[in-house]
Amino acid sequence: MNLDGMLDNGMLGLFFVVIFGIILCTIFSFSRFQRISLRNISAFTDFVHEVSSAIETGQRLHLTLGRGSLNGVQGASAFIGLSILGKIVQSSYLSDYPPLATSGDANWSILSEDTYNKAAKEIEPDTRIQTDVNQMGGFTPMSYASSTLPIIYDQHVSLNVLSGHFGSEVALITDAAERSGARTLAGSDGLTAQAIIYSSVDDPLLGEELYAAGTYVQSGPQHLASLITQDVMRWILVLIILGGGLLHFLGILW
Amino acid sequence: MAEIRCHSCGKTNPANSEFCSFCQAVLGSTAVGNVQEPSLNSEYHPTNETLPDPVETNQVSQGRDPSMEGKNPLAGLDNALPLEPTVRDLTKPVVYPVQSSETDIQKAYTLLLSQMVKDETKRPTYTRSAPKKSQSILRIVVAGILFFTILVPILWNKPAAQLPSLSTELILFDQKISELSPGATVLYSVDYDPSATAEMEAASWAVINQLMARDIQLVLVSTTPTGPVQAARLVQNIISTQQNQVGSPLPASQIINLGLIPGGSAGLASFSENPSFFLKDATEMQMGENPASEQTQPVLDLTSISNLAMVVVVTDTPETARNWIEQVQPWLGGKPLMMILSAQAEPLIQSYYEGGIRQVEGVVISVAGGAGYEELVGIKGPALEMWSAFVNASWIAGTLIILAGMIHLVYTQMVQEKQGSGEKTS
Amino acid sequence: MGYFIDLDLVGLNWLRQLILHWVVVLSAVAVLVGFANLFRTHWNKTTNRKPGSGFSLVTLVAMILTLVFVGFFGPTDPLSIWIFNNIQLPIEISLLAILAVVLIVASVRFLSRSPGVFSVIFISTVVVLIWGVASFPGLDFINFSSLRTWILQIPATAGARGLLLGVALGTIATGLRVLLGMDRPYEG
Amino acid sequence: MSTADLVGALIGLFLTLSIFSYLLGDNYLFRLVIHIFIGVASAFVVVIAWYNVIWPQLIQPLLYGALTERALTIILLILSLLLLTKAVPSLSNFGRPVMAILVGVGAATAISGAVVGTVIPQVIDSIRLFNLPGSTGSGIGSWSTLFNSGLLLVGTLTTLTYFHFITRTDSKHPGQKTAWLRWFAKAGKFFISITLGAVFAGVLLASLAALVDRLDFIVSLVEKLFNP
Repeated sequence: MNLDGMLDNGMLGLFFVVIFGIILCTIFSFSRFQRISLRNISAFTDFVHEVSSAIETGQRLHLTLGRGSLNGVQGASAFIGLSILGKIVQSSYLSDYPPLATSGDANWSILSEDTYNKAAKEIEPDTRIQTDVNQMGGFTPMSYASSTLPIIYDQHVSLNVLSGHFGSEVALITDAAERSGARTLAGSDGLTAQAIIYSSVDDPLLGEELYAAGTYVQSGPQHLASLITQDVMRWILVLIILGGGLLHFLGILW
Repeated sequence: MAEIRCHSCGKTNPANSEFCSFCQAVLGSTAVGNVQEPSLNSEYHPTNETLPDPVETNQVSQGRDPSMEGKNPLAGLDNALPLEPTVRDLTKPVVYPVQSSETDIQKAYTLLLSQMVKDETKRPTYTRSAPKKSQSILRIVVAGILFFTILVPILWNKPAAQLPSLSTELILFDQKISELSPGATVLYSVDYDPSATAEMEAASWAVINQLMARDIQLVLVSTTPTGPVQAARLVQNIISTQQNQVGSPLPASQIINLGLIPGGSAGLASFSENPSFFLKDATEMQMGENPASEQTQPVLDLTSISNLAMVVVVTDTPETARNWIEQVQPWLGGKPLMMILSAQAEPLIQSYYEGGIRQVEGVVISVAGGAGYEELVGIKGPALEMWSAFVNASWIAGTLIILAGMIHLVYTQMVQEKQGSGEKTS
Repeated sequence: MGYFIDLDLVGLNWLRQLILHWVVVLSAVAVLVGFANLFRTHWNKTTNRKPGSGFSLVTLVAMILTLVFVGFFGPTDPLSIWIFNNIQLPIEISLLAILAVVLIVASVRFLSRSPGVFSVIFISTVVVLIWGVASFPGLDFINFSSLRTWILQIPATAGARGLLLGVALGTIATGLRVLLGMDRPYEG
Repeated sequence: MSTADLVGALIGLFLTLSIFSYLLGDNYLFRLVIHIFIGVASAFVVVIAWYNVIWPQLIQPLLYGALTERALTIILLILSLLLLTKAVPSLSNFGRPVMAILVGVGAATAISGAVVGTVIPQVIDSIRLFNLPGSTGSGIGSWSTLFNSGLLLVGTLTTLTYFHFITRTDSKHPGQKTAWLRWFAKAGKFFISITLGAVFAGVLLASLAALVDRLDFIVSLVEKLFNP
């Protein structure tokens, strides 16, 4: 694939993105939806129960954003983590133990601090957030993972939310959560992490399911809009693949 | 006049309105804390002991009220789980909307009651279960068996059970290396996390030896933050091995450590477009830091990366490998892109060197590949040393997973029957 | 900021280079900020005597010492490499090593955790792929390696494609939400 | 073996053993070591960020750069200083615009990466599936090729449709997919479990290699110590 190949791929991609955006905006603008129901994802049901029971039993929630760099494809899953964080903070900030957020990349620790403050201020306008609720873990994967262990063990964490980019080191985190008797809600964009999560977490979030989190925890209408858009684009992709494959098989295309 | 800001669209509505006039979101449950009337926020500071109070329960009701479905963009969703009503209001400053009528309150109480009942039945009562004994026993047993089977061949350094089979990629790899003309420049990217060092160095040892033997000029780069140190460590190892073998230190010009290519995939893209941009920083960075890279003359002709004779990428993550394939390979102008992969990157990169269009012209995969290559070129390196232990480990691991899995399955079934309770294990 | 997409895709190079360069440098600066955050966290723990404050003190000391030595001599100096070789590397590799046990235990408990046909498929795939690495003496008659290759090439690749496409859809949706200002994670 | 190497090896031995002790359970030794580790690793990364990025790309152009370069770099410097205020909670509002820039660029890169890097290549590959000779493992004869390609196509599509979220609302029990979608999803789950199994096996092998290396290290060190 040479340069102009890349270029017209670029145009193709731009076209794709533009269509995506148009559909997203139209659905978003018509956001007073006729009834729509989503398929059950047990992880999210448990999530809400865990959040409420954590507040009642005076336990902590711990959310960790992974180590994907902000400047790259890996970032998006941590954006989801941020919106979950906002939700968690809104729901449990005033409880005895405010939730904790850790991250393995500097940018995400800054952003999680911002999200945390914003959500907390919505709950209690004149509040002072202590700085320790947002922690930068470590900068290498393993040091990041091991830096979350003391939190999981010592901080009365009842639910660990893993949303972001992880590698094989995620096994340390899930294992620690298992040992400490806490539950885990985990999803990632990396297949390595997904494989480990699938094998070692009770209700794993596979692949795209993580990106639906915003809708399932009701972070706002825009999440539902984007979810519907994802479904639309999914079927468009399926049609493209089938049609293109047929044409190609008949020798019309290429 | 009090105003309520809508939670979902942020616009303000008169306080006595039930729904946002812009986005139709329900205002009661979401307007909490956003009421503009200062007296409400400043004076009323509830504690967690606040008794459920009509209006609060009124808010509780709204997420569930069937008559509201379709009004709030999300209230209508089955399975879109309302966090505020069930959870948030337990600890929230209570605000008195202007409209709260008897009927509301009564409806609210009934709904709250049913809500509570439903929650009590649904919600798993939380108990912080101490780590199970069986689990730690299992862990210790597995560890013991694993350590034993690995230690046996190491202690009585038993010759490798069976030498690895040579894959076609290995032979291609060797061909490409033997095609290199002496003195050619090879870009060698040290792109593995420190944790993967053991595996990757075992896999790449023979390759580096071959490159050194053909006195190739090695240009080390990296896209991972700890990469430069890894590269320096590599240089040290190469120099020491060279001194052990040849007895004379290799010329400083032969290895150049360019350091870090920051910026992930985008950084790689711009590196492949004009390497000289990074070269400037790199050469300046290198001054007087790394004895092996003082002389940076030969690099300066690196105006385009197609000048390179070959690019060898050593990585343990599929993401990095894909970055190199997508960003750099198109710019190489037919020059081979080789990869030394960790086992965990293999499944996802497979399609790039097996497929019809071979974007990667040769791969060495993990310890098996390294051992195979050492066997191919007839030298004994770390991979062959750890090979027999590695084979034992992999076989015992598979066996453990099956056997212990069965045993554990039976055990848990028995335990459940003993408890006789239908509590879910998953 | 939607127009960044055009730049990224169509490639107005100089501007893209400049933006990229800035982002790279800013991310490096962000590393400093993150380091400050880490330092502050452990400093607070050390000062106000929370449980585990001793450990935080250890972290601070290790941090400062490494910062001084490595920072002074440069990351590729033999001393720095000595620190790297003898302190960081053993820990990293050992952590990955204990993952072997952790993963085996996880997959052992997996069947009883969620019994079902898919779990069986998962486990058998794992075992076949592990056994396929090297044929064991005495068991050569089962040719795992070709089965291994087939699994890796056809079903695994198919699943990976589906998963990657799904993740890509989610990524695009999330990115667009951010670009169109529907999510604003940066305002605190 | 020089004393420096010997000391280093002994330190390495101690660290390795204390990490292994985690297998017996969480203990103070392990805690101690990971706290040392966090400190060392983070300091290393900071130093590398300074030596490889900040110094050569921010400070040096400012000092020795050409005029235009300096002008650009000054803007960059201002942005960096704004970002640095994020380290001080009280000032952190100043850094917000910079984070906005970073987030915007990051999101844009993510989108373009996902489209150009994943969607287009994968779709094109799936389209070109048929008549790809040699793209199959046991590629004997066109029939097995056809079968494999078909399997690949089916796997890709079913896995993609497995994630379909919106479900029919007028069904008896909401949250259930329609029947044919459920079948698709089952097939997709099948392929997903195979893929994840493959990746899992890879990770396991990598960690086994690390384990072998560590044990090898311990044994050889002990041998060196007792019969040099």
